[in-house]
Amino acid sequence: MTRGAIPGAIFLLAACTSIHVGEPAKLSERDLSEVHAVLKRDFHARGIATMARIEPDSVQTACNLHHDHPPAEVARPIEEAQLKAIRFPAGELMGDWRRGQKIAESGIGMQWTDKPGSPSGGSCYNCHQLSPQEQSFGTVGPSLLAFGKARGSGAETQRYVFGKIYNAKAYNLCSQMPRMGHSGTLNEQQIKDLVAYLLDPGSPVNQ
Amino acid sequence: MDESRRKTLTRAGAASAVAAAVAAGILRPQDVLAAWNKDAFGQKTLADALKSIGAAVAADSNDIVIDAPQIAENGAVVPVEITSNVPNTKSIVVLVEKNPFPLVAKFDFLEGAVPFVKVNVKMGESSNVRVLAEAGGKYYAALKEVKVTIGGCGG
Amino acid sequence: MADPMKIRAGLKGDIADVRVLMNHPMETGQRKDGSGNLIPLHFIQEIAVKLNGKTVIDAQISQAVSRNPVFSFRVKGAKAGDKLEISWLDNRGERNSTETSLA
Amino acid sequence: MSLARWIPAAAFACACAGAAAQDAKKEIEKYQRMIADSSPVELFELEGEALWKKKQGPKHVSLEACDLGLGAGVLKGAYARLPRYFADADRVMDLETRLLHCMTTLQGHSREDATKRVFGNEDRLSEMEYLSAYIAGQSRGMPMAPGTSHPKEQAAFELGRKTFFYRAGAWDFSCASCHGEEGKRIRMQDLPVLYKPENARPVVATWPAYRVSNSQFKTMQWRLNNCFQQMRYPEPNYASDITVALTMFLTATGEGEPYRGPGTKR
Repeated sequence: MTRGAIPGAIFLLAACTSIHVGEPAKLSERDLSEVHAVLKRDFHARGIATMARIEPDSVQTACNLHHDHPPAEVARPIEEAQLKAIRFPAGELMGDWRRGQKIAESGIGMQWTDKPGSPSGGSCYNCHQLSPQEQSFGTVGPSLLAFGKARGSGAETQRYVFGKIYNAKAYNLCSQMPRMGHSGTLNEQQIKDLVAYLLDPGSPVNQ
Repeated sequence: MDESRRKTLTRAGAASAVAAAVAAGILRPQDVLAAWNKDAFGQKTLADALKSIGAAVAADSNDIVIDAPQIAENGAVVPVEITSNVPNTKSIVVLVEKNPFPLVAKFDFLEGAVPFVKVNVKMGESSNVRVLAEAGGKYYAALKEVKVTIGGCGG
Repeated sequence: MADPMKIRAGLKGDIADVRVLMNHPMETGQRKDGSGNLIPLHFIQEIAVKLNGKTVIDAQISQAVSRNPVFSFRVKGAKAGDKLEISWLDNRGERNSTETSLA
Repeated sequence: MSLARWIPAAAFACACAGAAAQDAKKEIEKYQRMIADSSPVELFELEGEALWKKKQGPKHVSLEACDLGLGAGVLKGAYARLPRYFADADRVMDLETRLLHCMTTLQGHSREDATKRVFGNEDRLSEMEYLSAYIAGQSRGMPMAPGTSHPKEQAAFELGRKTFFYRAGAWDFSCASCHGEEGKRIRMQDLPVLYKPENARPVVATWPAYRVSNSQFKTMQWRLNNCFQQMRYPEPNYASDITVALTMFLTATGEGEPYRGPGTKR
């Protein structure tokens, strides 16, 4: 009797474990390897979207482990390494704001339906307000209205903007902004064009 | 309208079902009363469309009630509900002023029908929806502006 | 499977509240298919609503009525057991029709 | 897109600040109410009913003997109780996973055959989409109550919850990147914070759904598949444990909401 009752009681206890509705998950290292293993098992490569995309790198792991708020001693060295990996071109970093506008508006690219080698957009308007003329803008990121008007277009600012678009995580480790250059979404010239869209006094962003 | 267009059925899948319906006496060629107004539906401006249906002159009327959203999230489906309180309304006409072909629909209400209709229309861009009611040989008009937005990143 | 068509009708006093759903692409002639070819105009042009065999509403519509059209109408002087029939005819001469008994 | 001539990305309502934004929100809600009131989804339910009863597959039988959790062939309220644990498969399943199970076990289809065309288009829905419309429609008015008592159901919920907050992919996104903070939107589209019950409820109560923008009927498996596509991940396997786990997470979070779908969305 008693021997049979014990597993029953354990089962009941397990059955009563309440699920955690309404609470963000705080992922442990074990959770990270569990989810990673499930992703590996339950996803497949399609087109340009290869399985390499679910292999975690140091940024993702640190942010997952610290719920996007890593302590400075964790964040700093990774940010520095990300900054070092940015390939800043020599010379002028301002491209053509007109081309930049098209890149900012376009949300295509990097999906399994996209052809290999076809140029991607920057998806900027999905998350940011930029030109006052475009009413259909997202609010996941901060408004960049009059961005260059407020900051000017000096060499330092150009370098910062280029770097931020290339790899936002070099400046704020767990930023929700994709690493546009680092991930191979945008090339050097496209990022330069976006720098111009943000900083050029003639760009609609700064009107 | 020529009879041949009415009796030929081009789509294989539908053909047998319709043939059966005709055989069963459900459908008869004379079922549809008025011929489709090719001229009016083919007009590309509001003025020409109104002229084509003989409604170039129409008095504004508060007796036509248009219920439609001021903002439509997608122009592919814009619901419009219309009630005409103009006495003896014989027909209701729906136009979307800025569509490539403004005339969208004409509903004739015969003995027994209430001059009311709800229909989903396509709108190419923000525009006035113009509704006419025909009564006693005259046309009455009302307007409702609908703004069309496109939202989202396609998801 | 034949394209379905569906009438939903309810009686409020002697007024029948009618909603009809039609399966139709309502092609505008301006839409392209997967290979970039224009899909030809294909749309319902005429609709007839009949109560006990007598036409009560006769409609002409354009390609600007939304895909899979849905209409609501109201018919006076109706009673339980009355037969309501709705039919359409499109620009290719295809037709469909369905009927229901009011309850 | 091909609707471009009819629907150019022009003329946006000025949904700007303060009172104007409030009014705009109200009008958009009115639009959503009106398209739901005049939706053609019932047509898809009718086609789904015919498919449910149609003899198909190598064994030439219908799906009418399929047990969706409340007994063989019982449809009333079955969708509102999914996902749930099924002892015969020793797995937690959502509607599509269970239908796939029935297509292979009852009708004798191979998995490959049954999943050849699970996402349809505006000209022809997939069988899975028609069936989903029909079966979901049989739960209208019933509170969403997925299984949460079996250990495997709880494990599915927890896996879904962890995955929701796990960042990966080419753009470092988790589900929470877009659905984790109040008051955010992508372009003009509001982003519900889906781990919160008050936001999950209206979502789980209205999927699967008809999309008026492209005249397509979409299932929950499609919804998740398309999210991962936009997140720049590789593609999730259809009816895989991870997709079921995410649906379990969302549905259990939105538990209690009376089902009012299949929905009609912009």
